[in-house]
Amino acid sequence: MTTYFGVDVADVIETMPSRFRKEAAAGISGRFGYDLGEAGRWRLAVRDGDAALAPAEDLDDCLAVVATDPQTFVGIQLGKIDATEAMALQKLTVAGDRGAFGSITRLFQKYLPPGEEALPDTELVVLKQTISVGQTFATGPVMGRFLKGLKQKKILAMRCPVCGRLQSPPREICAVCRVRNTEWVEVGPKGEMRMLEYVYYASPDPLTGETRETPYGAIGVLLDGCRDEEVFWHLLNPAQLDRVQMGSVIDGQVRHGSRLRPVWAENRTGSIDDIQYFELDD
Amino acid sequence: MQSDFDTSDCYTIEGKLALPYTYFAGRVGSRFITTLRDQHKIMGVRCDACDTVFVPPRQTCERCLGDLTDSWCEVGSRGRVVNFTVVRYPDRHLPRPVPYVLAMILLEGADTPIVHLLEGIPPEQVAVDMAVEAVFAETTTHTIRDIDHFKPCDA
Amino acid sequence: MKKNRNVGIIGVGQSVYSSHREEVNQPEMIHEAVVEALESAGVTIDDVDCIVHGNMELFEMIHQPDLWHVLGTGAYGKETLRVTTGGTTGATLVAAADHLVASGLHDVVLAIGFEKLQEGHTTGGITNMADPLWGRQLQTGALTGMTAAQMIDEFGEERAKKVAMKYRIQMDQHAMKNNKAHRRLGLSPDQAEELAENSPQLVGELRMIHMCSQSDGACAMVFASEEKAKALCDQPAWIKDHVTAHREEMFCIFGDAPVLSTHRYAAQKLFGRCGITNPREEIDLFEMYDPSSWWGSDWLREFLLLEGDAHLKMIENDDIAIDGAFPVNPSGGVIASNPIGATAMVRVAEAALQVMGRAGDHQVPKTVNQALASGFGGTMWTVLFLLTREVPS
Amino acid sequence: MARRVGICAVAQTTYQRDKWHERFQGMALEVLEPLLAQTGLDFSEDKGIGMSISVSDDIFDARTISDNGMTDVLGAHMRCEEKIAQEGIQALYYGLAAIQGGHVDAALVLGHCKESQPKSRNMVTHMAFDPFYTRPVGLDFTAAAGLQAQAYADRSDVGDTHLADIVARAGRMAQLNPATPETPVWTREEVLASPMLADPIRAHHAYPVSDGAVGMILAAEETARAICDHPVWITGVGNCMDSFFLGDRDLASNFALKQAAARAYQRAGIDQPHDRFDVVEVSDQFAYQQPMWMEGLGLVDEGQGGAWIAGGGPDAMNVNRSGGMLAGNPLILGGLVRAAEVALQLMGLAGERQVADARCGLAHGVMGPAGQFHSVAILERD
Repeated sequence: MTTYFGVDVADVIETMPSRFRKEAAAGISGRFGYDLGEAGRWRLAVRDGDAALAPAEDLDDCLAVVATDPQTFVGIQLGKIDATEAMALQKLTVAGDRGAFGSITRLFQKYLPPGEEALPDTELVVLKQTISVGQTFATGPVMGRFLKGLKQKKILAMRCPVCGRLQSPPREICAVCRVRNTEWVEVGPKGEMRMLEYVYYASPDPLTGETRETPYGAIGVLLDGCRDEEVFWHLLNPAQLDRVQMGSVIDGQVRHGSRLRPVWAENRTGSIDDIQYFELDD
Repeated sequence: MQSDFDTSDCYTIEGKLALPYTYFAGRVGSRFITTLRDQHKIMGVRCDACDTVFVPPRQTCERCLGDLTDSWCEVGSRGRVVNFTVVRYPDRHLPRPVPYVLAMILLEGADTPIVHLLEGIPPEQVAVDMAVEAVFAETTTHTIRDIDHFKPCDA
Repeated sequence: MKKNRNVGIIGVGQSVYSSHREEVNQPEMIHEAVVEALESAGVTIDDVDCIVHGNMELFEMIHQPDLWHVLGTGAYGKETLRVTTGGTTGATLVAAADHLVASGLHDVVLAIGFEKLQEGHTTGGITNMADPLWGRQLQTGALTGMTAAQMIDEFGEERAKKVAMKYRIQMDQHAMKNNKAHRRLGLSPDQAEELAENSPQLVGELRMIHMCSQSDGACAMVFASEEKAKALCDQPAWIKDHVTAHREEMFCIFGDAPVLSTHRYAAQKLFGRCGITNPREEIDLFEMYDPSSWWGSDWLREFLLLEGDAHLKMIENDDIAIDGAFPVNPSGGVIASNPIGATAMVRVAEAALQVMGRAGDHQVPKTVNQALASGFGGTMWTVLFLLTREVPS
Repeated sequence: MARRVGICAVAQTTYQRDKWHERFQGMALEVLEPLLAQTGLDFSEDKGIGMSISVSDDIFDARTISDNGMTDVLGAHMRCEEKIAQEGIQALYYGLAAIQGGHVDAALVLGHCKESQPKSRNMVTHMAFDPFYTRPVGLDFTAAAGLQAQAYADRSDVGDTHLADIVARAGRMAQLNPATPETPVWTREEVLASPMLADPIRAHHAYPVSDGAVGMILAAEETARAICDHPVWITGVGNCMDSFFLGDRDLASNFALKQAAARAYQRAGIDQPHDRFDVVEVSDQFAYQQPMWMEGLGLVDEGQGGAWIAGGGPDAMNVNRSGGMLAGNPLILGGLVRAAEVALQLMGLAGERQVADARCGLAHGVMGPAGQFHSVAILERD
C-alpha cells in the first residue's frame, strides 16, 4: 500500500479497533463505511462498546459513509489536513447520517505513527460536556398578551403611535420613534411569504440541547394587514420546502410570494409552539 | 417605583440554556492531569524569578510573565489544611451531597494551596493545620478530580 | 466634539488562528497575542496601565472570563475594563482603548479580543442570541441565504454567483500571503465553477465555501497617547474617528420598503465627520468584517456609499485585489480567520499594520495614508474606524 | 486637564426576589423614561445622548449578546451602544473615559439583571471557574466567599455577633429605601439562628437573590450644568485585578481593593481618605465583606473590623445607608447601585435616608471569587 506523510494507510485503518475508546461508546451502535478510493473500502461495526472493522465491497447498509482519497484521510488523522477544509473543497464527503458519523469519529484516540510513543505530555486532555441551566423566562405584559393571543388563534401586533409601524411579536416601544407602543391590532393569520431560509445545516437548539432535524425552513411572512418590512418570523411545513416561492421587491417592482396560512397546534399554551408552522394556502 | 401596572397578561415560561462544550486543558494542564491519572503524582511549576512553586501548574507566571512551561517539579501528595469552609447549600453543580468540606490544602513542596474536597472526617472536627493526603480516583475524569478527595493522615 | 488627545496604535499581536489549538487553554492562547503585541510595541507589561478584555461568553461558557484569563493577559495588579458587544466586540475594544487613552486616564493600554470557538458550538452559541420566547427556535446562527437570494434577484443568478465566488477566491489568494490566516486553501480562479456547484449548501445558496471560518485565536493591540506613541514608535497608526450603529433586535429587511443599513448609515456619518467625499479615492484600503463572500460582496456597496452594480464591478475588475485600486482585506479577511471576539479587532489591527507598513507579505504596494476598518455583529450592528498615517489635527 | 464629568440623573426599579411579571426590556424602560424626563435629553444626533453604556451578563441572561434584545429600550437604534460585561460600576469608569476623551458629551448608563431567571445563581458564578482545576471541586462565588470569610474573621476579630449586627442594621436601613421593599428586618438573634451556608457564612449573611435595573445620565460639565441643578462629579476612579486561583492570593489581604482605592484617591487628590467621606457605599454581598472592604479602602484600620462594628462605626461613617447589597441587588449591578445611591445622597434626593449636607462620597463594586476585582469611584458635589 502507498504511504502518505510517511504513514501507511493500512496502519491507520487497522489500528482503529485498538484506538477505539470503549468507555465512551456506551449505547452507540451502527455501521459506518470508509470509502478511501484506490486504497479500498472498510466497514466499521460499532455495538455495545465494541468496534469491529472489516474490508467491504458494499457499504449500502451503513448509517453513514465517508468518501475521501487516502492522502486526505491520512492527513486528517495526523492533523496535517483540516477536515472542514477538506469538506469545503469536496475532498471529503459524508453521505447519510452526518451527525452519527461525527459522534463516531470522536470515539477514537488519536492515531500515532509506529515508533511514536504516547508520552504523557503528548496526550492532550479534552473535556466534553453539555452545560445546561434551567431558566424561567418572563413574558412581561407585552409579550405575554401577544402569546396569550396565540392560544385563541389570534396573531396580535402593536402599532407605533407616531409612525404607525406594526410589530409582531410586539415590542414595548418603537425603536425608531422612541415612544411606547400603545395600540393592539390583530393581523393575518394568513399572509405572503417574503423570506425563506432553507436550512440544510444541523445545529443544536440551545433551548433543548438537541440537534435540529434538517432540512427545515425559517420563513418571514408578510401577514395580511402588514406592510413594508413588517414581516412575521416562523417555520414552514418542511414537506413544502421545495414548493414555495419567495416574494421580493426590486426597484419598486413587487413579485408576490406564496400565500401561507398558520397550522395551529391542538394544545395551545401561549408560546411560539402554538403555531406548528405555516403551510401553503392552496 | 413599585411596578403597579396590570400584570394579568404576565406569566413565565420554563426553558433552559443547554449547549455542548469541549474544553482543552492545553499542554501544561494535560501533563498535570495525565501524570495525576497514570502515576498518582501531583506536579507543580516553579517560577525562579518569583521563587514560588505554583500548584496547579500554569504556563505563565502571572506576576512576572515568565514562561513556566518546562519548570516542572513534583510536589507531595500530602499537605496541610490552611483554610476551609463547609458547603451546606445543595445545588446541581456541586460534586457531593451537602454538607461537605472544601479546603485549601498546601501540599508539601508547594507555595500555593489548592482548593479540594476533604473527607473522612466530620466537618466540625476539621481544623486548620491538620495533615491530609490525597486519595486518588479509581476512574479518571480528566480533571483535578483524578484526586478524588483528601483525607486526614498522620502528621 | 474635540478629542482630548490623540491616540496611536503602536503594537499588534496575533496568536496562530486555527481550529486545532488543543495544545493551549484559553489564557495560554491569549498570552501568545499579548507577548507579540508587547514585542511589536517595544514595551513590557510594566509599561501597560490598563488591560481591556472582551469576547462572547457563551462560545466557551466562561462567566466573566477576564477573571480566569489573568493567567495570560498580564492584568494582575492592573486596572482593567471588560466590554463586549457580540461580533463587534473586537472593534468595541478598540473604541474603549481609544477613550481610555484619549481621556488621559491612561497613557498605554493593552486591548485583547479572543475566542476559542472549538470549545463550544459556534452556530448553537449564535442561535442563542435570539429572544428565548421568539426566534431562538427559528434562527440558525449567523447563517443566512437571504443575501444570496437578493443578489440573485437583483443581478441575475449567473452574475451574482460568479461575483460571490470571485470574491471568495480573491480572499483566499490574500490569505495565502498572510501566515497568520487560518484557512489558506490555495484556490485558483479555474476552480470557481466546480466549487459553486459542489460545495455543500448550508442555507439556500450560502455554501460552506462562502462562509467564514470558525477559529481559535486572540488578537492584542497596544495603544498610546500621542506623546508616548511618538516616543515609542516610528510610524503609529492614528485613530482618526469611529462610529458605532446598532439596530433593533426584531426587524426584517426583506419587505417592500428599502431599509437603511447600519453600514451605510455609519459610513455616511464617519465620512461626513472626517470630510471624506469620495471614499474610494481618499481611502487607501478597507479591512471589512466579511462573514461570508455574499455579505462581503453586498456590503461593499453600503460601506462605500455606492449605487447600482458599482460594487460588483469593483470585484469583477479586480479593484479589491491586494494590488488593485481599492484593496479589500489584504489579510484574507474573516472568511479566512474568524475567532469571533477577536475578529473585529483583527480588522482594525490589520488596517493599522498596513498604515504602519508592517503587514509583511500582505502589505499593499502603496503608501496607506487612510485606512477603513469595520466590525460586524448583533442584528446588523456596525462599528466603523478610520485610521490615518498623519497625526490627526 | 480633561473636562469634568457629572452624574446628572439617577433612576432605578425596585429590587425584588422575583419580578416574574416583567422582562428585561420592561425593567429597563422603567429606568430610561425617568432619566430622560429628569434631564430633558433625547437621542438626537446633534445634541442628545451620544452613547448608551449598558450593563448585563450573557450567562445571567442566558442570552448570547445580552444587550442585543435591549437596543430599542436603550435608545440605541441607529446609535452607539456598548456593554460593560464586568461589575456595573465599571460603566462609570467607561463613561468617564468616553466623555473626557471627547467622543461624546452625554452618555446613558443602564444595567439590568434578573437573578431569578436562572435556576441557581451559584450555578452561574460556578461558570467563572476554569474547567479542569476549579470547576470540578464545585467552586462558586458563595463557597469562595466562605473561604475568604474564614480567613478574614480571625485576622480582624469579626465574630458571629458582629456579622449578625451588620445584617440586622442592613435590614433596618433598607426600610428607609423605597427601592428595597422586600428586605426583611431580622434581629441579631434571628440572624444568629439562621442556618450555615458556607461556614462561617450564614444564610442571612448572603445578599438575597434579586431582580432589578438601574441607570444614570453622565455628561460633560457644560452639558451637566445645563440639564441638572445638582450634578455629582466623578472625581476619582480606580480598579484592580488580583490573581485568579484562590491559593495564589492571601485571601484576607485586600490586595486588589487597596490598589483600586489608592488609584481612586490619587486621581481625586485625596491624601487622607479616613475622614474624607460623608457617605460610603460598599458592595457587601456577604456580611463579612462590609468591615473587610472598609479596611481595604483604608477607612477602617487594618485588623480592626470587629472593633469598628462594635463601636457603631457603620452608623458613624454613614456606610450603606441604602441597606447595601445585603438589602438586595443583582450581583453584576452591585457597585453601580452603590454609585447611584451615593449620587442620590449628594444630590440631596435620598429621602428618609438622606445624610445631611453630604458633599463627598465613595462607591465600591466587586466581582469575582473572593473579591478578585475591585472598582472604586469617588463622587463629589460643588
